[in-house]
Parts: sequence; C-alpha cells; structure tokens
Amino acid sequence: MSSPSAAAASADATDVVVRLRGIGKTFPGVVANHDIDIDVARGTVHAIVGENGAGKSTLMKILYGVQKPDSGTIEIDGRQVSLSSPSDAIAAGVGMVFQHFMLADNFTVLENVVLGAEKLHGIGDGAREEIRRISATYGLDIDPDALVEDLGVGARQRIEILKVLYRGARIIILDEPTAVLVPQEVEELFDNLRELKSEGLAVIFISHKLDEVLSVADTVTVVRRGTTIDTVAAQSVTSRQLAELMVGSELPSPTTETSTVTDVPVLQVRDLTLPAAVGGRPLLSDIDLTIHRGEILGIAGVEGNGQAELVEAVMGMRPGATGSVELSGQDLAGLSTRRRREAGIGYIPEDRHRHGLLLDAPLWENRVLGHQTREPNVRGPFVSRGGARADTERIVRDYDVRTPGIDVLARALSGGNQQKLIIGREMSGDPSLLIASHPTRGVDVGAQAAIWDHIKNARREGLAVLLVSADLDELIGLSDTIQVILRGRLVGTFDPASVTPQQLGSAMTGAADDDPGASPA
Amino acid sequence: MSVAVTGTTTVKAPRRRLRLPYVLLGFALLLVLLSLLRIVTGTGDLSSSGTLRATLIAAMPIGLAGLGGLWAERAGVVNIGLEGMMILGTFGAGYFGYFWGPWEGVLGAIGFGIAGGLLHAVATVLFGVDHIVSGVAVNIIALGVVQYLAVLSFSGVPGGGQTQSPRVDDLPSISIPALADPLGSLEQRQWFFVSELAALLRSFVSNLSVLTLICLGLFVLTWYVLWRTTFGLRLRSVGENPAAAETLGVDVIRYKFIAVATSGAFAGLAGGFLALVAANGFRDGQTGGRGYIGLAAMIFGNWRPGGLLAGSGLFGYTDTLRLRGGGDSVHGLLLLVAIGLIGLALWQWRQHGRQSALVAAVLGVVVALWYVLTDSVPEDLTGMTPYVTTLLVLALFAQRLRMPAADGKPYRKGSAG
Amino acid sequence: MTDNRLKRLGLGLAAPLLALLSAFLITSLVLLAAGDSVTGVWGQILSPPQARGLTNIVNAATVYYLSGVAVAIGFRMNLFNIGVDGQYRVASFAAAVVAGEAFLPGYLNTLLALMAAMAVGAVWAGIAGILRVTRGVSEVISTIMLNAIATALVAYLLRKAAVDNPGSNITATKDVPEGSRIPGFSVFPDSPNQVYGFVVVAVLVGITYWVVINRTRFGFDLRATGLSQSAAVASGIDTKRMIFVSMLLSGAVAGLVGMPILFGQAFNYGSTFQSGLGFAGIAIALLGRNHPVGIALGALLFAYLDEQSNPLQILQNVSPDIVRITQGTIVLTVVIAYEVVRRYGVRLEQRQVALALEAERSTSREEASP
Amino acid sequence: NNDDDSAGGSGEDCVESNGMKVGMAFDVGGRGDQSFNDSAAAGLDRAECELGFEIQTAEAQDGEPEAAREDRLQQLVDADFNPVIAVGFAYSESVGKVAAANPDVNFAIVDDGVEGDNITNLLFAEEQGSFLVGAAAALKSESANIGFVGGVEVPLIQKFEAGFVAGAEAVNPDIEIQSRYLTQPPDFSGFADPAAGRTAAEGMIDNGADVVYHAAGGSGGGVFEAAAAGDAFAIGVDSDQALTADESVQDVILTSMLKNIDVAVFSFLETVNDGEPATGPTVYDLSVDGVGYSTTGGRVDDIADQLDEYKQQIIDGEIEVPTS
Ligand SMILES: Nc1ncnc2c1ncn2[C@@H]1O[C@H](COP(=O)(O)OP(=O)(O)OP(=O)(O)O)[C@@H](O)[C@H]1O
Ligand SMILES: Nc1ncnc2c1ncn2[C@@H]1O[C@H](COP(=O)(O)OP(=O)(O)OP(=O)(O)O)[C@@H](O)[C@H]1O
Ligand SMILES: [Mg+2]
Ligand SMILES: [Mg+2]
Repeated sequence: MSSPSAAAASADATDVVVRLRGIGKTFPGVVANHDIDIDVARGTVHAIVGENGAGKSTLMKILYGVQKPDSGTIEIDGRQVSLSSPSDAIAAGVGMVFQHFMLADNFTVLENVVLGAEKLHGIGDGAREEIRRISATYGLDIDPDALVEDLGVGARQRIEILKVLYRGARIIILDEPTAVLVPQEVEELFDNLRELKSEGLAVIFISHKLDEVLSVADTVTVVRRGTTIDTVAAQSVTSRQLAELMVGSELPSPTTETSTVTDVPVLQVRDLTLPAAVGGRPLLSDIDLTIHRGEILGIAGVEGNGQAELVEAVMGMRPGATGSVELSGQDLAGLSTRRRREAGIGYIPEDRHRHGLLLDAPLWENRVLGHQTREPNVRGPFVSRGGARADTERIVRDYDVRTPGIDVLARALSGGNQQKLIIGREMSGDPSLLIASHPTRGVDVGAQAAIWDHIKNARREGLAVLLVSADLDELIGLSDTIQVILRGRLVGTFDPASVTPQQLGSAMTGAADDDPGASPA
Repeated sequence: MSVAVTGTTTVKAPRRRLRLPYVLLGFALLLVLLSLLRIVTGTGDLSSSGTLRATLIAAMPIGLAGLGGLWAERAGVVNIGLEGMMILGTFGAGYFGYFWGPWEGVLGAIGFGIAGGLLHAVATVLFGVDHIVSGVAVNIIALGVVQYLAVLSFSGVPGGGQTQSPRVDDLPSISIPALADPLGSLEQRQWFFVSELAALLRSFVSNLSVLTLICLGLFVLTWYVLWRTTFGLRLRSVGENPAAAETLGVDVIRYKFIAVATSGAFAGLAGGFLALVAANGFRDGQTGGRGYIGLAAMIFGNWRPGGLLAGSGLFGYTDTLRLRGGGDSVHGLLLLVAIGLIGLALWQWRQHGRQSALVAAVLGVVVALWYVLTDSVPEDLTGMTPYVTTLLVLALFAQRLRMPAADGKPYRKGSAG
Repeated sequence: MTDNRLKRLGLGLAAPLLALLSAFLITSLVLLAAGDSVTGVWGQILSPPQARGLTNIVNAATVYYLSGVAVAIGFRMNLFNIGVDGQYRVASFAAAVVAGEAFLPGYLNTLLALMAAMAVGAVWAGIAGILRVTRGVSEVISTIMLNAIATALVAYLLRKAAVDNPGSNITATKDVPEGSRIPGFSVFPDSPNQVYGFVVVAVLVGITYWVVINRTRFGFDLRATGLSQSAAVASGIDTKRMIFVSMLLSGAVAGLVGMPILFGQAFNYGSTFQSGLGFAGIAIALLGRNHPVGIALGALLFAYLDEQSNPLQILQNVSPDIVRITQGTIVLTVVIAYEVVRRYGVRLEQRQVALALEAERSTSREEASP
Repeated sequence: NNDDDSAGGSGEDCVESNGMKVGMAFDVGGRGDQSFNDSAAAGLDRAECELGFEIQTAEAQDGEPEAAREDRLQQLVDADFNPVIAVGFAYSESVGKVAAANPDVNFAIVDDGVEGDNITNLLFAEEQGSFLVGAAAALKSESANIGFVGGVEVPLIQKFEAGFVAGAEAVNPDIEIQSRYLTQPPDFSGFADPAAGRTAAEGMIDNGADVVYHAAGGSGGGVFEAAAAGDAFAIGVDSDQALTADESVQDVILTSMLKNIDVAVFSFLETVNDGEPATGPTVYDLSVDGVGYSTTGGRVDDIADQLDEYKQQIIDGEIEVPTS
C-alpha cells in the first residue's frame, strides 16, 4: 500500500525508536495485519487510528511480543529484534497498557506493579519507595498498599501506566486508554503523556476519539483493513479528514430527528433505591425518572456510578431494590426478570458476551434466549424449533446480520454482527420499552450506524428507550433528554440540543454545580 | 465446562489479616474453652495429650492434601485429583519404604504424587481440559494403577499381599522424657487451663514423628514461599489474572505446571504420611476419601495455609474424638458446637446478618437441646461428625470465602490482551 | 454446509476413536512394563462374551446408565453432583424399607417404593442445592460431605430396620415381596440369567432426559444456565431456582440407580449392596458427553470392560485392576480428544464464516461497480 | 503371577496330583491379607501339597456387583474346578445361585449359612474363642479395664464382641470394657485402616485399658502398634498373630483368638478327596478345635489352666456363650 509519508519521513532518522516493516499476521480466516510500515520517533506521541477490527490491537500485541508476526521485521533503537514474549519486549524497553485492564483485583497495587519485574527493586520496601517516587514524579497519586478492587477506573488506568514506567519503558503503548475515562480524566492522562513525551519517551496511542487524537498526538497513522493507509502530522489534518481516511468514506454521526416524544408515560420509576450488599453507600438512591412513548432518555455517568445497577434494577435482576417501577401503568415491583421482559421490555445488555449471548450455542438458539416463553419460539412446554429458526432468518435478513447461516455458533460472529442479532431479537415481540446499554461499544463504524438507525426506528415506532452509554457524542446525538448519574443519584437533566460533552463531563464528576447548562433534576 | 467452586457469592470478604498476637490469643481461648468443656461435661479425653497427639496425626494427611490443593488453586487449577495422588503416595511410600527404607518411602510417596500431578497438569494446563473432569480421571487411573501395581509388587512377599505392603520401618520420632514426664503429671492434675496447655505441649514432646514436625514446617514454608517470595507472587498472579501475568512476562504455563506438580508432591506426601506415620505400610483403600476432605479443609481455610491448618485440625479432632472416645466424647463436643453456634449468632446479629444469625441461633438451640436430653451420641452417627461439622461451618461462612479469581478457568497461552 | 456437517460428524466420531486407541496403547504399555501378557489380556477382553456375560453387561450398564444420566443432568448446568453415590444409597435404602413393608399390594408397592426412592434421592441432593443457592456452598464440597454422611446415616438406620436372618452375616432389610419384584426377561438365547426388567425404565429415563433437555423450555433454560449463567440471568431465567431444581432432578434420577438391583436381583438393601456406582456415573457421563446415547455407549463400554476383565485373574493370571487403568485413561483421553477436536472445529467454523463473508463482500462489490 | 508362587505345590514332601482341581474365591483383600483370606489360603495350600489338588484362586474387587461374584464362581466351574470354595459371607447369595445352576459341582462357603444340596457351610463359633480370650484379658488386666476394637460393625464382628465381653465378665463381673467399631457398613474400610485402629486403641489405653482385643482385620496392626507404644497387651484374631505380625510388636500380643479356617478348608477338601464331599453346615467350635486361643510367646501360660477350664465348660454346655 503506502509507505511512511511526509510527516514521518521528516523526523530525523536517528530519532526513530520503533521501525516496523512489512508486518503481517493472519488468524484463521482473517488477515489481521499485512504490509504494515510504521516509524515512531523519540519524544513524540504517535497515534494509530482505524475502525474496529482494523488490526490495531493485533499490531500492538505483536510489538509487545504477545503474538508473533507471520512476516515483517521490527527494529527498536535501530536494532532488529525478535520478540517472542512480553519479557523480550520489556527488555527492549517497550511497555504496553492494554485495551482492557490487566490487573489482579485481589492484589495490592504494589503486587500488581512489581509482578514480573521483581529483580528491579525487590518485592518489599524498595519497590514501595520506587512506586511512591514514580507516583510523585508524574503526579499519579497512587498508594502502593491499596487493594486494586477498591479503586476506580481512573486510578486503575494510572496503575497501568505506573506499571509501564516502573519497568523503565521508553516506548509506551496505550491501547484505547480513554474509553472508560471522563473528559477531565482524559485531560489528566494527556498531561501525563505530554510529561512523558518531554522526558524523551515515545508514546504509541490508540483511540477511536479523533478529537482526542488530534489534541495529544504529534503524528497519526491510519490503519484500514489490516494495513497502513497513511501517516500524517496531527497539525495538518482535521478529524473529518482522518475519519474519511479510516473508512474510505464519509463518517456517519448520530443525529436526532424531529422529536417524536409523546406525553404517554411508558416507564415510571419512583424512589428506586438499592442498598449495597455489605453496608456502605447505597448503589442507587431515590431514582425518579419517566420515559414517554417515542422518547429516548440518555443516562450519562462515569462507569461505576450506578448506571449498570439502574438498568439491572429495572430489569428485576437486583434483589433488594425498593421503590416503584411501572411499565405502562403496570406495577413491576416483585416481578421476576422474565415477567418484566414479558411485560414488554427489550434489553440490550452492556456486555454482549456475558449477558447477551450463549456464545457456544447456534444463532437460532440465541434467538430464543430471553424470549423462551413467547411466540414464535415455543409451543406449550416445548421449544418450537421451526418457529425459532424461521424468525431467526427474519432477523438475520432484516437487521443485516452478516452470517453464513443460523446454525453457526454465536462465537463465530464479529462483535457488530452479534450486536445486530441481539437488537433484532430484543425488538421482536412488540416491546414498549427498550433498554440499551452501551449498544455500540466496540463495534465498527458501519455496524454503529446501523445500530443507531435501529434505535431511531424504535423511537419512531413509539418505543420508550432507556439509553446508557459512555460515548457522550452518541448520547447527545440520540437522546431526547439526558440525565446524569453520580454516586447512585440522578444529579442533573440536560437538553442534548444545547449541552456540550464538557458540561456533561463536569456533571458526571460532580463539578457541575456552578455549570450553567445544568438544571436541577 | 468450568465451575466456580464457591458458587456465586458477590459479597466481598473483609480483609483483616490475622497477626501473630491474635493467633496466640485465639489459641488460648480455644484452650480455655476446652478446659471449660472438660469441667462441664466431665469428659477428660476432650483435651488429653493423647487426643491432641492423635489429632495431629489425623490432621496431617488432610492438611497436606489441603496444601496440595492450595498450591494448585493458588495457581488457578482446581485439583479434585488429590485423592488419587494421595493413593499414589501411599503406594510409593509402601513400595520404597519396604524395599529401600522409610525415608526413601517418603521420597517415593512424593515422587508418585508428582507423577499424578504431572498427569493432571498435562491435561489441564497443556490441553485445557476441565479441571474437575481431569481430576476425576486422575482418581480413577491412580486407583487402578496402585491396585494393579500392588498385586505385582507385594503378593508373595512375606507379610505383604495383593492389597497391602509388608510392614515398613518407623521413621525416627522425638521423645523428650525430661519434658514429657513433668508435663504429664501437670496434665493429670486437671487444673483449669494449665492442664490443657500441658497436654498440648506434651503432645509435641512425646513420641512425635520427625515427619510430623517436617510437615508442620511445610505449612510455614508454603506461606513463606507463596506470600513472601517473587516465585510465590508470580504463582499467585497466575491464579488471579493469568492474562495480566502473561503481559508482564510471567510464563503462565510454566508456573501452573510447577504448581500442579507441587500439588501432586504434597498430596503424595499426604499419602506417604498415612502409610508411614499414621500406619506402617501401604494398604488398599487407606486414604478413605481424605483427599476430598483436604480440599474441603482448604476451602474452609479460605485458600490460606493458616486457615487450612485450622480446618484440618478440626477434622482431625472430630475424627479422633470419634475413634477414641466414641459417642460420649462426641456428645461432649455437642456442647462446644452449641456454644459456638450461639456465639456466632450473636456476632452475626451485630454484623446485621439477621437471617444467618437466626439460622445459627436455631441450630445452636437444637444442638444444645440434643446435648441436654441425651447422654451419648449413637455410635453409628459419630462417624458423621467431621462431615456435619464441615457442612455447618461452610454453610455459615461460605460467603466470606474468596477463592483465587481465575480458579478453575482453563487458560491458553497468548490469550493476553 | 452439509459437507461441513459431515466433516463435523466425522470429527465428533474421530474423538472417541482416537481416545479408545490411545487408552488401548497406554494400557498395553503398562502391561508390557509390568511383564504381563499383552495379547493374553486383550485376547480375553476382546473375546466374544457368552450369553451369560452379555446379560451381565446389559444389567450392569443399566445401573451405570442411570447413574450417568443423574450426573449428566447436573453437568448440563455446570453443577458437579459428586453426590450421586450418597443419593442412590440413601434412596435405595428408603425404597427397600418401603417395598419390604409392603404397604400396598403388588406393583402398587413397587411404584410407591420407586417414588420413595426418587423423593429421597431428590431430598438428599436438594440439601446440596439449598446450600448452594442460599449459602453459596460449592456443591462439589457439600455433596462429598453428604456422601460420607449418607454412609453413616444408612448404617445407623439399617441397623434399626434390619431383620434377623439367622445363619447369615449380612445385615439387610426385609425382602421385597415376590409380587412386587420386577421380573426380568431373556434377551440372549441360552442365557441362564435374565436382563433386568428395569432396563425398560432406564430407556424411558434416557428418552425423557433427551426430550426434556433438548426440546422443552425447561431444558432450554437449563442448558442456557449451563452455557452462561450471566446470560441466563439477563434472559430472565431464575438461575437459583434452576440450580435447585436440577439438583432435585439429578437426585431423583440418582434415586433410581439402585432400583434395578433392588427389584431385579437383591430384593433387599443389605451391607453388600453395590457401592461406588455414583463415581462410575461421573466417568460415564463425561465419556458420553452428557448425551443420552453417548452415556448409553459409555455405560455399555464400562460394563463390558468390567465383565470381560473379571476372568482375567482365573484365565490369564493378570489382575483385573488393569481395566481401571484403561477406564480412567479412556475418560481422560476422550476429554482431551474432544477438546482438541472442539478447538479445531471452532477454528474451522471461524474460517468458514470469514470466507463466506469475504465472498459475499466481493460479490456485492462486483454488483456495485458496474 | 499371583498364586502359584505360593508355598506348597512343589515342596519335596508333597504328594502327586490327585487329578482334582479346586478353585477358591476370596473376599476383598485376597491372599496376603494377613487375615482370614490368608487363613483360608493356608488350608488350600496344605491340601495342594498333602492331598494333591490343583488349585486356582481369584479375589473380589471392592464395590463390585453381585453378578461379578456369580461370574467368578461360574468361571471357576466353567474351567472345571470342582469343588469351589467361597471365602466370606459376601458370597452368600452367589454361592446359592451358582450351586443351584451347577448341581454336579460341590461348593463350600466360609462364614455363611446359605443352603443347598451341594453346599457345605464352614461356620465358626467365634464367640466361644472370643470368650476365652476375653477371660484371658480379664485375668491379665491389672487395671480391670480392657478394650475391644471391631473393624466394621457387622453381625459377624458383633459375635466376637459378645463372646469377648461374656468371657471377661465371667472372670470379673465389674470389669470395665471399652468397645469401639471403626466404621459401619457399607464402609468396609474399617478392616483396612491401621491408622484408625491405632487411634481407637490409643484412646482406650489412655483411658486405662491395658489389654485390647481386635477383630479388625488389617486395622489390627494399628492396635498392636498402640499397645506397644502404650505398654499394654493386645490380643490378635483369626490366626496366631504373634507369629505373623511384625516382629517389633509380637511381644505385646498376649494371645490370639484362633479361627481355624485353614483347618475347616482342609477338612472339607479331605472329604472331597475321599470321594464323599461334605454338605450342609459344619460348625467349627471349641470341641473340634475350630476356634481356640494361641499360646505362642508363653504369655498366657500362667492362666492356661483357668482358660482350659472355661473351655471345657463351654464344650460341656455349662456355659452358653451369647452371640450378640
Ligand atoms: N486471537 C485472534 N484469533 C482470531 N482472530 C483474531 C484474533 N485477534 C484478532 N483477530 C481478528 O483480527 C482482526 C483485527 O483485530 P484487532 O483486535 O487487532 O482490531 P482493532 O483494530 O484493535 O479493533 P478494536 O478497535 O475493536 O480494538 C479482527 O478482525 C479480529 O477478528
Ligand atoms: N482471542 C480470540 N480468539 C479467537 N477468536 C477471536 C479472538 N479475538 C477475536 N476473535 C474473533 O474475531 C472475530 C471478531 O473479533 P473482534 O475483536 O474484531 O470483534 P469486535 O468487533 O471488536 O467486537 P468485540 O467487542 O466483541 O471484541 C470474532 O470471530 C472473534 O471470535
Ligand atoms: Mg475488538
Ligand atoms: Mg483493539
């Protein structure tokens, strides 16, 4: 395809710390990487962008020795290296923060940090001192003796960075580090990155959020379909141009159409409270909300502030919740999850692998899941295979699920197609309320647009939609109203037409009281 | 098929580590309780040095099997094959013990145990077979191998037979009469607390097999290695989050392998202890399910050596009481259980566990009534004691237990990231 | 796709064959190392059984089958009911007492005893179920404990319920009256012994198991819980209830395990009543991949090996324990082979999905371009 | 590889083959259990040598089905073994069935009363022998405190206990007798768990007992160890254990209750050799020296007169020994 172009070439050749040439990697049936060429210069933040499944993570795993490339060469500091395990990469000065946290919850910060690098400062006081020192130097604010499970996502992210620094890495890979952070935390992280950069480290930064990329990166490499398309200087492009490079076409964005909101309430939640399992602050307190026919209510919040619990409480998956939940006038209190689903709730769970699918069951059985008491899936006490299969075919057709057939295991589908299947399923059986938790998390741009369309269709057909998302653009683009959840309380209502992500961000972190955009809940 | 061994509890266990003074205090309390019990029930055997020594011997195979389980599960591999590895150990001890000598018997037991451990490791770690399934298979194979080998090795050997080895010589044991005798007379006095303490000390200085001491040392060693060394940190990390460990350069497969092999070594040693200290040779069926009990004791002990020691002590104690004192001693134990349950009920009430408190209180009253209304527990029922006790304790405490996060989950190399 | 299905079927059959072959090899190696006659042993084991032996194989397999199904019900839900052993012993004892007392005449008595057996088995398993659901106690551990408790309890009750049988050293309950026994029938010509009439019940249990698991809503819920507990919860399945109910079902079937013996051969519960059947059931369920037909094949295989190895000592001077090694090895190799084949199958399927999609994409592109 | 290497057979004093083949089916444990299977095997070996039988043995597996026991007997029949001797009450039912199916073959069963035209029952008055060692224990006990360790609580072992208690109380009605069973059926591990035997005996000794009698098969070794460690006496069972037990504990074995299964087996085979195989029950009691006590080591020599007096009283029917 193309070779490193102007921006990268302009970097002084001696400054190049990582040089990837012709990297290729094939998984069974998938070419994840081919002909990848990248140069990363010292003292820069080098971003890599691309659609879901473009091969970014695979490339980084190759650079970190987790996976072996099928072809190509890796040069670090001008020397060709062979990385067959992360230890080799660490020895070569590479550190990586993964897309998902790589922490043992039941270990202390100290244990997590020193693991694998015990030779450096031992596993005792020496290490503790070193952690305190690094923490102070980079303003990470980390207590080495805290237990990881007690810490929030932001702190965990900083531990991951500390882990890398502790090993003395000079090349730091960050794979989507901002996915779970609020804008303020993102800013702090970027400050940290600039600090690192000024110390002469090279940072490789992966993100789907192009504005972020442009604000922090010096150089951007675009990856499409497993190969490098172009490398550009960050100052010289707009995010729109980047997006077009990524997908090869125009970027879709969520936009709300004319309001379809009616005044017929569908979901009415009053004083919903959920006590914590072992004492302490309630997970949810006094939640009041109403969603009308044709309305999308967006819930914004930093992960772990109760949005998952809110959804699960409405779904009846949380015993111990008090308060009233009414669906179209029907009191749901005391009803089981199944009864609530039968009463007309469709549910797109946030983690499709854990909550949405039976990965090792064929698609048509996944069609039955959650609807195993309803037509066309059942006949009396029996599962109706014919009915379920026919309806699965319908979903595959109508929702454009890319699959060779309905007998393949759900595991074999890509994330976006899995998600489309789930949406098709949850829209069956005439729901009056659709609960969508992070419906587009980690799916590619094409599927994302389709999913947004489906949600908008649902709204147009008069469904009430409860939308929980960490993607503020998505929330703003789709919702009729946005409520912010903080420490288990709804703390503010916003009009998506006028609110900015920054305002939402401050409300989500509790700094919103003096914010003009907020109105009392 | 993978299984979460302690069900689906989501309640976080509070993390208060026990410090030495508390441990000692606990010991003292236990002795006080035993003294009280002796005085109230008039059953002197509850805390005699003989009972305590027998408890030590009965507890050790269970505890060692439990240590085997602990090593494996700390590295994320459930080892229900402990029983089979223990069976291999009894044979190894009998074979090497008879044909070479008792210390060689110990090594033989460990060696055979390791063989069983390696089999489990190959199946679970290399091939990713479900851990329980592999464990069950190991148990079947071990039993077959040992029975088959026993026929080959011992039939026709004087004193041996198809199902047993000839007598194996004793391992050396420690006796310090200079201490044992005065302690003995102190024990005879039946003084409150003092006699119990004397009995406890005496059980350690009269006729204590060296292997018993070594095995006790292994608990400390395990604690030290797993919680105080780099090796241990890595091994535990593999059981908590193998993907994370792999990204930090830990060779997950290797550590799991080592852990499971070590697990086999401990289980083998447990069998060796049975054959060499508790008895004097190999016998078919000698383990009697102690491998499973060891696993239970480990869970009881919350995957920690100290807790495991307490758990196996409980087993050894109840089993010893049954064998030594029969229905009368076990009857005395009822009172202890009743007191314990009611105490627990009060504590849980304060911790706001109203429901558990109620359950515990009701059970406590039932047991107390049983104690008051009868003189002895029927002989046949005394056999249940250790098992009922374990079930009871698990029912009351299971939700406070915390197993390694990745325990029982097969791991494949390269799944990091 | 049919081609692929054939391929997959081939793979599915390859696994057990591969496993049997390697078990065969490993056993032969052990025999060689021990200096026993390899040909002699296999010659004996593979020799065609006599009619009497065939009957014994079917009878033993019947009992194994029920045990395997009982275990499999739990396995389908990721529940490890290690306690089938205790459950069937408690249940057999209860049924023997009920049948011996003959509260009802003839086959009504039999029916009552069978129901008692299922009820008692279910209750005994239910204890583990309750503990798991309400207290979070692992069923692996609790059923192990309950096995031991069952032993003590049955011993205690047996002594209370035993009848005096002068001249005999066997403690046993009252005999089941003639009219309540389940008659056997002759399947193999010239066989001096008969196949248990209960084999019919076992077949019915197998069919019911298959229908319930694969065709009913309940079965779907059960399998879904086994495949992913979290997804099951989100789909509205009350997983706690499922755990409890499937434990009860598993226990109820476990209650039947001793019934062929009780009503077809022993007619009472005594100190020589066959033990250890629950553990055999675990191996057999694994061998049969929890599939009703697979379990039947596994049960037959185990029964065949048992029966054919019995005369090894008399005829070949080799300890019959050698087949335990074979049996254990089969379990392990089968599971390994299935795992290897499963991985291969998943890869195959992923590749196909990718290829199919790629093909679709390129055709649509071609359609779009002109 | 497991039986023909036994003693006898090729010895110099042995007679020529008499052309008859005798099969023996052991209970679990088989030859070499140092207990009652061995005792039966001894009788068999003697018959091989002195009467010229060709012999074959097979042993039971733990937890096998009834059909396996039937099979075993039938296979011996099929291989032309006649007579067939079953050792242990577990064979009760199978001997009944197989004997009925093979009326031309003679069967013997040890310890069980199953009836049939071609079955002989080799039964023992264990209570009588136990009575004598009970008396011996009482006479030798200085603390008037003795113990009994039973392997598994089955009627057979309860018979040992009953006789032992009766004997001890005949000597000293006020004697304290501690009694303990290691397991309950169907858990038969009590016959094979020396560790448990040891713990139980230690408890008794710590509790004042100075003589402990065991009827616990392989667990008895633990009882001897406990006695040796606790300066007490132990009483063996079935065979003369002062000869067969390990040297280190032979000294503590006061005497053993002899249950001469070998004698019974040999006498049965003699009748077969004579062409008139015995049928029906034969009770081996004190009067025919089917049971008794051993004198190896001379530790009961001083009380031999008293014991023999009891023995005579039992033979004469003056003392009726209870069986439960
Ligand atoms: N271990 C694997 N086995 C098979 N296929 C894989 C594996 N890992 C990745 N893939 C495939 O390789 C392709 C590239 O995946 P990769 O995770 O690198 O994408 P990505 O650009 O990081 O996407 P995302 O933005 O979702 O993180 C995907 O199509 C994926 O299906
Ligand atoms: N570690 C892996 N092992 C095997 N297959 C994998 C692995 N990672 C990804 N895949 C396969 O790659 C395909 C798509 O994965 P990919 O990661 O691109 O999905 P995605 O769109 O990012 O969605 P998700 O959020 O589910 O990861 C699927 O078929 C998936 O099974
Ligand atoms: Mg992905
Ligand atoms: Mg990625």
